[in-house]
Amino acid sequence: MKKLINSADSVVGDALNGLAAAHPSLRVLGQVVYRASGPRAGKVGLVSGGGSGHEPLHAGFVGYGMLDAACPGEIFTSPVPDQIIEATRAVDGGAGVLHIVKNYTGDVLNFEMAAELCDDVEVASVLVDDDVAVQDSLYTAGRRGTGATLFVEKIAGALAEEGAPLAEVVRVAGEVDERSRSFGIALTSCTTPAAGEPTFDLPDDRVELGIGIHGEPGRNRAPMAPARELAGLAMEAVHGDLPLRGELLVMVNGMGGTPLLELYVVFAEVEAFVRGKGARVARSLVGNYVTSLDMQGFSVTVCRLDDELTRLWDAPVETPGLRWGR
Amino acid sequence: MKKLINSADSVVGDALNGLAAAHPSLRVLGQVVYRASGPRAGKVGLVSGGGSGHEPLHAGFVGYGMLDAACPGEIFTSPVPDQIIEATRAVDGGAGVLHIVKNYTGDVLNFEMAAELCDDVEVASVLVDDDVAVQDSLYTAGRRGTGATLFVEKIAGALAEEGAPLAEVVRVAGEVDERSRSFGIALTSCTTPAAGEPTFDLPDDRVELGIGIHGEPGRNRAPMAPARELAGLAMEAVHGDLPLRGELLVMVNGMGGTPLLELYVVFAEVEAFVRGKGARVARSLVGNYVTSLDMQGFSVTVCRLDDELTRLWDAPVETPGLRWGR
Amino acid sequence: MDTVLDTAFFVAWFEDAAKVIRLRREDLTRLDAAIGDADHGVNLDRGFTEVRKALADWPPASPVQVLVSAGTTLIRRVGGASGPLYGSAFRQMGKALEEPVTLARFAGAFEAGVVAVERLGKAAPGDKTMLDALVPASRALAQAVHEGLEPREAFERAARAAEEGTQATIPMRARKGRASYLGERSVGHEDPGAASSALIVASLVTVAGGMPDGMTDDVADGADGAGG
Amino acid sequence: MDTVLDTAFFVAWFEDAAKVIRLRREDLTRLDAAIGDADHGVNLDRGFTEVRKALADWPPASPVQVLVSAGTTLIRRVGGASGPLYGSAFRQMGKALEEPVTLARFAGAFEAGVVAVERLGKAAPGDKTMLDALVPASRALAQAVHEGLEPREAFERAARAAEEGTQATIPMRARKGRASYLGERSVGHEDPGAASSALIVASLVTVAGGMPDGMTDDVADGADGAGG
Ligand SMILES: Nc1ncnc2c1ncn2[C@@H]1O[C@H](COP(=O)(O)OP(=O)(O)O)[C@@H](O)[C@H]1O
Ligand SMILES: Nc1ncnc2c1ncn2[C@@H]1O[C@H](COP(=O)(O)OP(=O)(O)O)[C@@H](O)[C@H]1O
Ligand SMILES: [Mg+2]
Ligand SMILES: [Mg+2]
Ligand SMILES: [Mg+2]
Ligand SMILES: [Mg+2]
Repeated sequence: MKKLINSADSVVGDALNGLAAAHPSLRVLGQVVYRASGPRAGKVGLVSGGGSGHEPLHAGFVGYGMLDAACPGEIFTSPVPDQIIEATRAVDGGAGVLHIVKNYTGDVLNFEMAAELCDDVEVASVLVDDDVAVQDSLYTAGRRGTGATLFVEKIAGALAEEGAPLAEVVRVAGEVDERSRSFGIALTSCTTPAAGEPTFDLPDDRVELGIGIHGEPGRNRAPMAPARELAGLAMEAVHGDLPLRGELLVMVNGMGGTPLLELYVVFAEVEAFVRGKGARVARSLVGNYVTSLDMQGFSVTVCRLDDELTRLWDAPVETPGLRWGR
Repeated sequence: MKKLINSADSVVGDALNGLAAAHPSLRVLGQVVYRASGPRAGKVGLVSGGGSGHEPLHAGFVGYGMLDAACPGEIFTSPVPDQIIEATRAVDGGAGVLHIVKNYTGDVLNFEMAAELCDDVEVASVLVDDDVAVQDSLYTAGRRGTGATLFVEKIAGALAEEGAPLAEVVRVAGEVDERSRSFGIALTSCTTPAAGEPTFDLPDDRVELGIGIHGEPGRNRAPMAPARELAGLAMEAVHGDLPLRGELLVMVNGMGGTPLLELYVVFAEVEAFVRGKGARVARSLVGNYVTSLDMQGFSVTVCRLDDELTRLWDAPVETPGLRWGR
Repeated sequence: MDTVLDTAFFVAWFEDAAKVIRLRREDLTRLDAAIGDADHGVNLDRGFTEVRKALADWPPASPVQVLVSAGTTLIRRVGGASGPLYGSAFRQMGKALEEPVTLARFAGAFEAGVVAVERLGKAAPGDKTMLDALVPASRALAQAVHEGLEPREAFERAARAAEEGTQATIPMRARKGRASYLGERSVGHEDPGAASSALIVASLVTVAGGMPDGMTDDVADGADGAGG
Repeated sequence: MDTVLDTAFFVAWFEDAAKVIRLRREDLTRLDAAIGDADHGVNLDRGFTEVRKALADWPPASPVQVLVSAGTTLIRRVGGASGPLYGSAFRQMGKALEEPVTLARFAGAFEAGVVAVERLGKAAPGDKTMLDALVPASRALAQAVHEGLEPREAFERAARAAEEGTQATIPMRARKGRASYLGERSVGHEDPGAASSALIVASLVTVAGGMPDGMTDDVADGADGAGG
């Protein structure tokens, strides 16, 4: 394993120093990333967080029109309640705070504990669980939160920026989650700095289907296939769960080690699939947004838009990872 | 080798289809990527191009405030004169066209041929040659063009957008090149779809110093080292050639397979190095901008700013790969 | 007269557990790589190292303080699923603990800790989690109290039960935590959280074994030495 | 009477070169991987496949047309350094060629093609480029004309010279093209462009070898068969 790090122990802190140095619009304090501009009175604060290793998620989405603070944990390890409590108190502008939580046991438990301890702030939370590879049943920890997290952060962030009350922001965040589905496919495993070796072995003629974003193995393996077939597998899984209809927001997301060139190849197939179902890609993102360290592969996330969601998606955003309109 | 492609032969065309589908602001015609809005009368047109595999360079930088057209060649193969001629004619708004050419034999020859054959358009060209790993001497093909290409495209593009005449745009483009230097380090080779195996072998305890952006081996190898030392090696090479002074624009660029987390770790070291020399990082970019397929590693590019260059850097830009101010 | 488990005993327990987890860090992480995200050993090592530091920096005055401090530190420093779960377990164990600590009281508090894990994680034995080690360990402790055994023997029974419970996770299909995402593919692997629980329970044996019969405060150093 | 190299001969030359390059595509790419960017075989295969297609779609009426069409196609379809260089070589060769084509005229035109490469690439023999194969081949052709040899023997000499020139690139340090970026590390590797030049020159032998002594238009089919 070769990584551009100083040590496995310091990697998260070192990267946060780099983030702060690169983006004067951000401030890093006690392993929490804030907007440098501070909280805005009357605006609902948005806090998210999760393990590191998914960059630009979440810290790269702090800024105008999206998050007010992000709490990065250690690599693939959810943040601790202290971080979340500090962030929650710091971003409260008097209108309450929304916690955007990806549905993983660790994330849920730590955010819950934090929320309980923030009794001086009105806290609501939305659980993101978009990954159709996991069936939501008594036999699992429930669907994972993956790509839709970005959609929720962007769209709820835009509404909060408009000054909507907490209940409204909660409603829209939940709506985005309900209307979104994801599926991921890995060509390789990833290597965490601490483990120093790939989390799983994947032969050269196999792909891992239904992966999450923590380098965990997927539901099953399939033979390596052309982009068209892999995109088809992912889209069938999504379509089987939430029929593709109307205007869609579609993200083809790289897992971190896959070049943009290939992501565009996948996007072309995804777009053709969507058209084939009589739906339309109205908005799209292609790139590395919700990653799994150096894993090669992609995920596709689809959200069924309506006029409100489209308007909020299009609203100005100014973060290191997503920026338009200003 | 596993890649998200349909076939090695179709990868560039398939990716261009995806690019066109993802970005309504672009139009792809005959392996040339244009702004969908077409040429603007009286504005100098900017055309660049080069082998594919460096995404988002160049096609991802077509749009307001940057390029008018990009000519992607096959993987790591410069485009052919036909593409360049078509692009040049199509973007001419009557004020002439600037060719932004990375200094590689293939790119230079094909752009030269095209320029000669475009005798109906006023064509000027700027050669980007920022890579300090290659000494410009009788014994080489001259310095390579790498990261500074993005700086030239952004800054010259901003000036062209303001309506400056061709001679002015040429002057500024040349100035950016003169004031910019780069150095790259690879942790792994890359694998081209056609070759199907890594271009070179690099043991787990070695890095390749002074790489370009085509997966070519570097000048020499060194033992793998912490990010601080690798960043130091790159920055010493840059500083040795162009002493760091004053306000700098600094890009820490990923080679395609390196996660953002690690690039921020490197950026923190680069920023500390710059401060140590009494200079200041006034503007920065951290991310995968000028890549080499799936190679792991980074390059650092530094440009000594002045007021004019800073103003043009800050000017609005709206492309798939770089966007701010609108 | 009942053996009393004093402050030093509890401190020694965490000291030893921290050492063992450091030693087995890579093994635990490897178990987590197979059915999780390859961080369990790293997480616990980070947490228990902080626990040791906290216990050294603010020497606790009672067994309750040891447990609450350890639990709080784990919650504050580990993150992930295991941080809140272990942290709550020790905090609840501390809150339920009556002093002076007899084996019976220890067993009662231990059960309270396990119940905290069950409540927080909404899991039960058979779900392929740390509970598959902790619940049998708790039962074995209660049974040992019932039989009137000495702490050392009771801990040996608990450790054996935890170890057997851990082994029993191998054929299980996970229903909680990250491993549940793998469905059938989680079968055939040992649960990392159960494995770490078994190590922590086993530390009780080490620490009790290093102690002479009549336990006193100055015994802790010996226990510490024995665990080193 | 001098042997005349007719249109069919030139078509057959490119047919054979295209086949050989397809066969050796991976070898050429591997040479380029060592000191370049691993695309030379792919580039030339793409280009020569297009040349074959163009020659089939618009059957050329003369040797000059074959060369100009092939050169133009290479420029239009290859890209990279080798596209303009080979393309210009064949275009200039065509423009310099007088018809009917005797060996002497062929040798003169070949030299004109090589000069075009030298001018465009600003390189010279010893720089570790295709010129290290092409210049010796051109000299060998001129010498063969001087000695009054038949085409087949002349081409054999040229092919040998090109092959020797290619081998001679191995110890050279590159001064042009991508390989020059490697400095000392370019030493010890064969130049891919020289290697492809040697293949193209060798195709002259194959095609000439397939022809009876008195060359006529219908000879070409035989040559084509021999090269297949
Ligand atoms: N709901 C739950 N109840 C009890 N234990 C759980 C639960 N979810 C996970 N665990 C335990 O946590 C362990 C994983 O811990 P760790 O790897 O540190 O956290 P994470 O899964 O967040 O990476 C699992 O092996 C399992 O024993
Ligand atoms: N300046 C030059 N003059 C002559 N030949 C050159 C020159 N530069 C490169 N070449 C030849 O081109 C070959 C490389 O061709 P190719 O790999 O197709 O192009 P690229 O280098 O653009 O990838 C080299 O092996 C060399 O023989
Ligand atoms: Mg984890
Ligand atoms: Mg090339
Ligand atoms: Mg884990
Ligand atoms: Mg090449």
